[in-house]
Amino acid sequence: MDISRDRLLWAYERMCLIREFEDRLHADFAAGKIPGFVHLYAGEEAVATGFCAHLRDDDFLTSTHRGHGHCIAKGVDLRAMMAEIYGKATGACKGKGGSMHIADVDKGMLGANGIVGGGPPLACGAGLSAKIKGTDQVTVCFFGDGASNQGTTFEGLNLAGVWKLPVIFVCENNGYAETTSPRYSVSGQDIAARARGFGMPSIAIDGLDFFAVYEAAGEAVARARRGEGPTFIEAQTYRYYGHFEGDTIKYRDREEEAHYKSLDCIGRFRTTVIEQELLSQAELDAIAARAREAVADAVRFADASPLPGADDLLTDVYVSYPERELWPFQEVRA
Amino acid sequence: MDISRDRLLWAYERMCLIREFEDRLHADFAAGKIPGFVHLYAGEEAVATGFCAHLRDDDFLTSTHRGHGHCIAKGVDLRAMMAEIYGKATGACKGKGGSMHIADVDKGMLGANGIVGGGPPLACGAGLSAKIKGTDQVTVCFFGDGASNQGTTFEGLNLAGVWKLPVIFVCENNGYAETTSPRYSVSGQDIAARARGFGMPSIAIDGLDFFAVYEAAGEAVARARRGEGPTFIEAQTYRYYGHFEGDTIKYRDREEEAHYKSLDCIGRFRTTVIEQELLSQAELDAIAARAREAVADAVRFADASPLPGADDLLTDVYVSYPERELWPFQEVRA
Amino acid sequence: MTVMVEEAVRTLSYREAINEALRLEMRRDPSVILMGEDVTGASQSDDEAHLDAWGGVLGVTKGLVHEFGRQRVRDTPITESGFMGAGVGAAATGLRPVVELMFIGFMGVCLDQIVNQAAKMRYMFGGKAKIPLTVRTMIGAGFRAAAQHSDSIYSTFVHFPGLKVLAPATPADAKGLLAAAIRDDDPVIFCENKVLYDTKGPVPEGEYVIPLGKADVKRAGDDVTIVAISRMVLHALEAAEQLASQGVSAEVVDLRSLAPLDEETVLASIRKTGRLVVVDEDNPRCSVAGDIATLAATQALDYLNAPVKLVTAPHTPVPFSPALEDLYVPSPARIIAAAQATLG
Amino acid sequence: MTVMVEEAVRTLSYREAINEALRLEMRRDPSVILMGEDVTGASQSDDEAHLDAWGGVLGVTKGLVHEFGRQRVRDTPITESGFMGAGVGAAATGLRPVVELMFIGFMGVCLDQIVNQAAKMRYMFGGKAKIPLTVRTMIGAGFRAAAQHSDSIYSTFVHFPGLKVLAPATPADAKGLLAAAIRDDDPVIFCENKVLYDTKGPVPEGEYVIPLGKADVKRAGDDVTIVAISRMVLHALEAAEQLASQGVSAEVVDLRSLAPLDEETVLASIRKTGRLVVVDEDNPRCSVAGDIATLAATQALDYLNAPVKLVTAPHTPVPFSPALEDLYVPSPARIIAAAQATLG
Ligand SMILES: Cc1ncc(C[n+]2csc(CCOP(=O)(O)OP(=O)(O)O)c2C)c(N)n1
Ligand SMILES: Cc1ncc(C[n+]2csc(CCOP(=O)(O)OP(=O)(O)O)c2C)c(N)n1
Ligand SMILES: [Mg+2]
Ligand SMILES: [Mg+2]
Repeated sequence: MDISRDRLLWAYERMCLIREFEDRLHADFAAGKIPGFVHLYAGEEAVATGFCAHLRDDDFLTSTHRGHGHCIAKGVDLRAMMAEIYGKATGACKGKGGSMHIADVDKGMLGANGIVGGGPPLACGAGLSAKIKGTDQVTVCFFGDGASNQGTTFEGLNLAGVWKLPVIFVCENNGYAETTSPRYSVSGQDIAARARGFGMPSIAIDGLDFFAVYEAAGEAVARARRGEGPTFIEAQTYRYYGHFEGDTIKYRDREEEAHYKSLDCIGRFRTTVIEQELLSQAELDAIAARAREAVADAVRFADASPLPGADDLLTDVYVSYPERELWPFQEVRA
Repeated sequence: MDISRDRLLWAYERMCLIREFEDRLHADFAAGKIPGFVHLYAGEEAVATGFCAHLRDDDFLTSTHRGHGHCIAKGVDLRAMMAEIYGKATGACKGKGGSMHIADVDKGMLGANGIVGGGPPLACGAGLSAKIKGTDQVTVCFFGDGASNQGTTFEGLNLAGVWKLPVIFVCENNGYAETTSPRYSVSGQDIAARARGFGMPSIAIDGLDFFAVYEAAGEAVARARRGEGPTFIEAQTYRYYGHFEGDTIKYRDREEEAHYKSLDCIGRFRTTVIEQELLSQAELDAIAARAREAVADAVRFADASPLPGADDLLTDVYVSYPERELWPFQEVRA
Repeated sequence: MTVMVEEAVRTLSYREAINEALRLEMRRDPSVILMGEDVTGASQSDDEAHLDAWGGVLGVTKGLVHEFGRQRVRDTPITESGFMGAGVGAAATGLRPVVELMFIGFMGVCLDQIVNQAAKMRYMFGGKAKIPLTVRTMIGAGFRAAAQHSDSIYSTFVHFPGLKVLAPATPADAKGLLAAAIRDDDPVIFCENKVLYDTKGPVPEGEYVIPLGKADVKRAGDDVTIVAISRMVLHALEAAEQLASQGVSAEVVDLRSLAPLDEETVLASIRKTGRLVVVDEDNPRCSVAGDIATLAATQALDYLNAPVKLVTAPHTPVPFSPALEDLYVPSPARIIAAAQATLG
Repeated sequence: MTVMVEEAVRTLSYREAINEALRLEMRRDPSVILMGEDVTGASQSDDEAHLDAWGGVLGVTKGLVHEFGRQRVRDTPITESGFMGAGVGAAATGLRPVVELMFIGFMGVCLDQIVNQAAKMRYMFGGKAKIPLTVRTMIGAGFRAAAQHSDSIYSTFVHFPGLKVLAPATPADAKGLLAAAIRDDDPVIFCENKVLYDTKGPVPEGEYVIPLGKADVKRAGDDVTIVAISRMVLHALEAAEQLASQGVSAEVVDLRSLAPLDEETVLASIRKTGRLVVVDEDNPRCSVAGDIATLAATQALDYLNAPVKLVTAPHTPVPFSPALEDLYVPSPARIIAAAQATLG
């Protein structure tokens, strides 16, 4: 495996941070501490991490409603993320976006997205920026198996192909869109094959295997950086929790869950790097412990942070707009 | 060729009617007699005719902005069509729809459509009706090479595949979408191959050859009637006039036009049926003459017809609605 | 169409009332079908244990697949344009589809099929098509669902000729209006406020149909008219209750039908009270709230004793943080202040 | 941002004025790019003879590709969601895209990228994104283009917080406002009335930028205020001319900026004349016309001497037949009748 120790350490740390972050949210949601729709990424860590391992801070990423993992892998600040999910003023989006809209444009993270299929067109735009400015920035577009059916996704594939954009489309096929499997929803059953119809290299990979993801991602990113256009990768993975928190998961069997958990991406990573003597157990344990502490710290930070104030309601709608037009026709405001 | 004499006569008549109808509109538009956006089907006659040859009155068809040929092939009344294009009260849509919206739901013609990609979802609905009612009605969905890139088209393909709907998707690849060739706009370049990704039989055929169309259409229609699901057919064809009337066609060369005209679908049909002694020259000439007269009659009818009156402005919006809400907040009306 | 109350009145939740209307209409008319994402759940599975795994994202369609089967209660891929258009095409060819657009904020991925196809077909075709389509969709902030899942942007649909738009506030109205929507021969957008699903109220048993286009005076009063929509009706009633204790008699008009508009009922109330407050959770520009003010300005100006007061959401997206979202939604306190302002 | 007139004033068509604004802004700022269907033409061809074969469906972008090349002036496949979203994504990452949505009636196939992504991103991201996107789109009936190509449904965009919406009536305003739109850091919907493309008027040479959010009194008057939008400004001016000959002094306010609304200018005129007529080619429900009436009802009630009069299109799709379409668009005669009605 052509991967440096540093990269391995980084990858393990990111995967642990994601898992820890999501497990903690799961518990805290159940405890009633967190409002709204929360979609957890636990189980899919190898995908976001395997791709982001090849990205620079100035590369771009578009995401989905299930965006925490993408954010963490791209380096969005954990405290800011947690505070955002708690709706606090210190959040990445000042509490205005919440779990489904965490973004950090400075880090190239163009936002989680509540619209299934919202990302692919946006990714083309980021790719177009790089192309027109003549940089070698790359854009990675994550979306789900459900999103693979959305018209906007196909439009994005076509546009990226026509304009030869440096965009990598990553379909995170986690077996379900809410309750619906691609076995039902994807006519033809083969998501990667469909993308081939758009004239781009397209493969399906084991998304539970960090090294498989890392390798495929490396090739795709290099290709995009060389200006050779888009690539499609279907990463086959699994989500451990329900579609969103509160989901009782009546649409799949516990045996299936157990099977996938036996293939856990973090566990397999550990086994591989220890067996191949790339990293030591002690190193790994230390990273896991640090991740636990980092998440605990983020929760403490979020807990202690202030809520946004009434003034914040009307800010950030526009760069500039007459104040009175933010509540037109009325004087009795909140 | 497994086709009856009656069918051949019918097909030749339909193709002549379409050609004559469009040629006449071209002349009359140039003479300033016709308002609005008019998209002519001349050159593509074999496609609509080859498919509709297999359809019954109770089968369905969705169309495009370039819908005259589909209407004529499906049996919409010529006078009503011409009057519609002239904006007359006697038009198929009482003059309210015009060229881009001619429809005759009773004939299964669900409307020309001004929205590129508007048809495929509607076609799925007609197919769903047949499926749920348990009839063997078939729906043919015509759309262009340009429309083949629209997200709604892919969504239609997927839905028809998932629900195994009796829908036939016919991409009329006439080489251009306005000025833009699929060589530019279709990433991967192969429209029929893309559809294969949706798990349905898909082929490209010579759309200038009536017999090729007739044969492929026959198989697809039979398949749909048997309840075996959708088929995709890319019919490669050519439009003789500009994108719409008034277009000076600066985006393609006269040699290319001459080449395709040398492959004219009506001319080739004549040659074939005469050579194979299926129909006589005299029969064909008589049909052509009748077509000319039928179109002239339609023009006379349209010319002589009354315009809609002021009352018609507010009718047909709803099946039922309070009259005063059709011009709310105001008494000074037209 | 008439109001029919056949049996006794029981208490149901808004969610149950909607489910009941769907069930009764599907029983009554085999051409009624239902489709949307996960309206049953797990369509890939033949395992009985998975059937109806969701019954809709918030459980509204639960149980229907057991009675009507997967032919008539259909899960769809995530292709809103595809299945919305399929609903339109099916309506044009003889079915009476009820299509679920999960959240109204998803309109943007399928608007064309609603406003350019469903809404215009009849007119474009010179009256020769009818589109008996019902689109059920969720509106409403307060669910901490952030900007893309919390809109109440029904005014977008109201703007388009060819559509009817309903927004019931109570379980009984939800049942009666949904039945009417499904039976109606025009496309109807039926807006369900997700924050109301667990609210309860008396609902007539059996067949119950409320004519479209009729507002409902939910509380009679003399001093000021409060016109409200959907959940805001509850806030208006709360405000009216408090105003009453201050000696102000407020009339609460529940608009219910946003298109067509019941001008008579609204104007009659304005003429009686001479004062108008409009409460709307939607954003204020080009809104139904503005339409009510416009109605007053064009047709009841001489009756107005005070400037019209609007109480709406701000001209901002819906914020996530509960601290902000609670300020976003018009509160009873704001309604009271607006009513008092009309009284000088 | 200020109004700057650098050189002499010449006569240009509305089409030429828009083309000039695009050209000047593209010269000024290399991050400005243009994209849309056939904005040049024949992108598949390397043959010089095919270059710029169309320059846009009605020739508005003609010539730009010669100066700026195919990198910056891009034809797109027919995938409005795809390229509109690409515009949003490009805007979020440092370009200043001008995206052409050929007809406003096509909004339905790409609305999500405009109203859920472009419009909300800044708010959802807590102010940490800016989306300097301009969407050029054609409005206007009178072209015999029927129901799907003739809408003026800008009110749909006005409804959504996060967007700015412009609708110039004259060549000079078209130039100055388009320049302002492109320079603006928020998403702007720029509505070009296709029926106006061949109308001519004086247009300042060189850099000319009109601040957003300012209405323009196109004709001063004392007796009645006529607020109008886009082509309706010309009809209002024609009506005012005829009213003058009847001894009625009408003030014509060209709204120009639909969002933000210039409340001051409108209210000042209403307060002066005491009478209000609103002329809008868009459909009346949830419309900008309604907003102007709402403004009067909420903020100028005491100044109104007569009920507000709306003169809008009916609540119907746009009919094809010229005989009907000419009745559909508000006419000077209707405006005059409405103005007279306010005068009792
Ligand atoms: C346009 C749109 N349609 C529907 C939804 C509701 N929804 C949210 S997530 C989801 C399932 C998405 O499935 P997939 O793309 O596989 O992503 P996953 O949740 O599995 O990560 C659906 C239907 C939405 N948010 N946006
Ligand atoms: C959604 C939408 N986008 C753009 C247009 C403008 N337009 C009308 S026809 C056309 C080209 C269509 O090309 P194609 O599908 O190949 O059909 P053809 O005209 O060649 O028959 C375009 C871009 C439209 N009517 N609808
Ligand atoms: Mg999934
Ligand atoms: Mg074509």
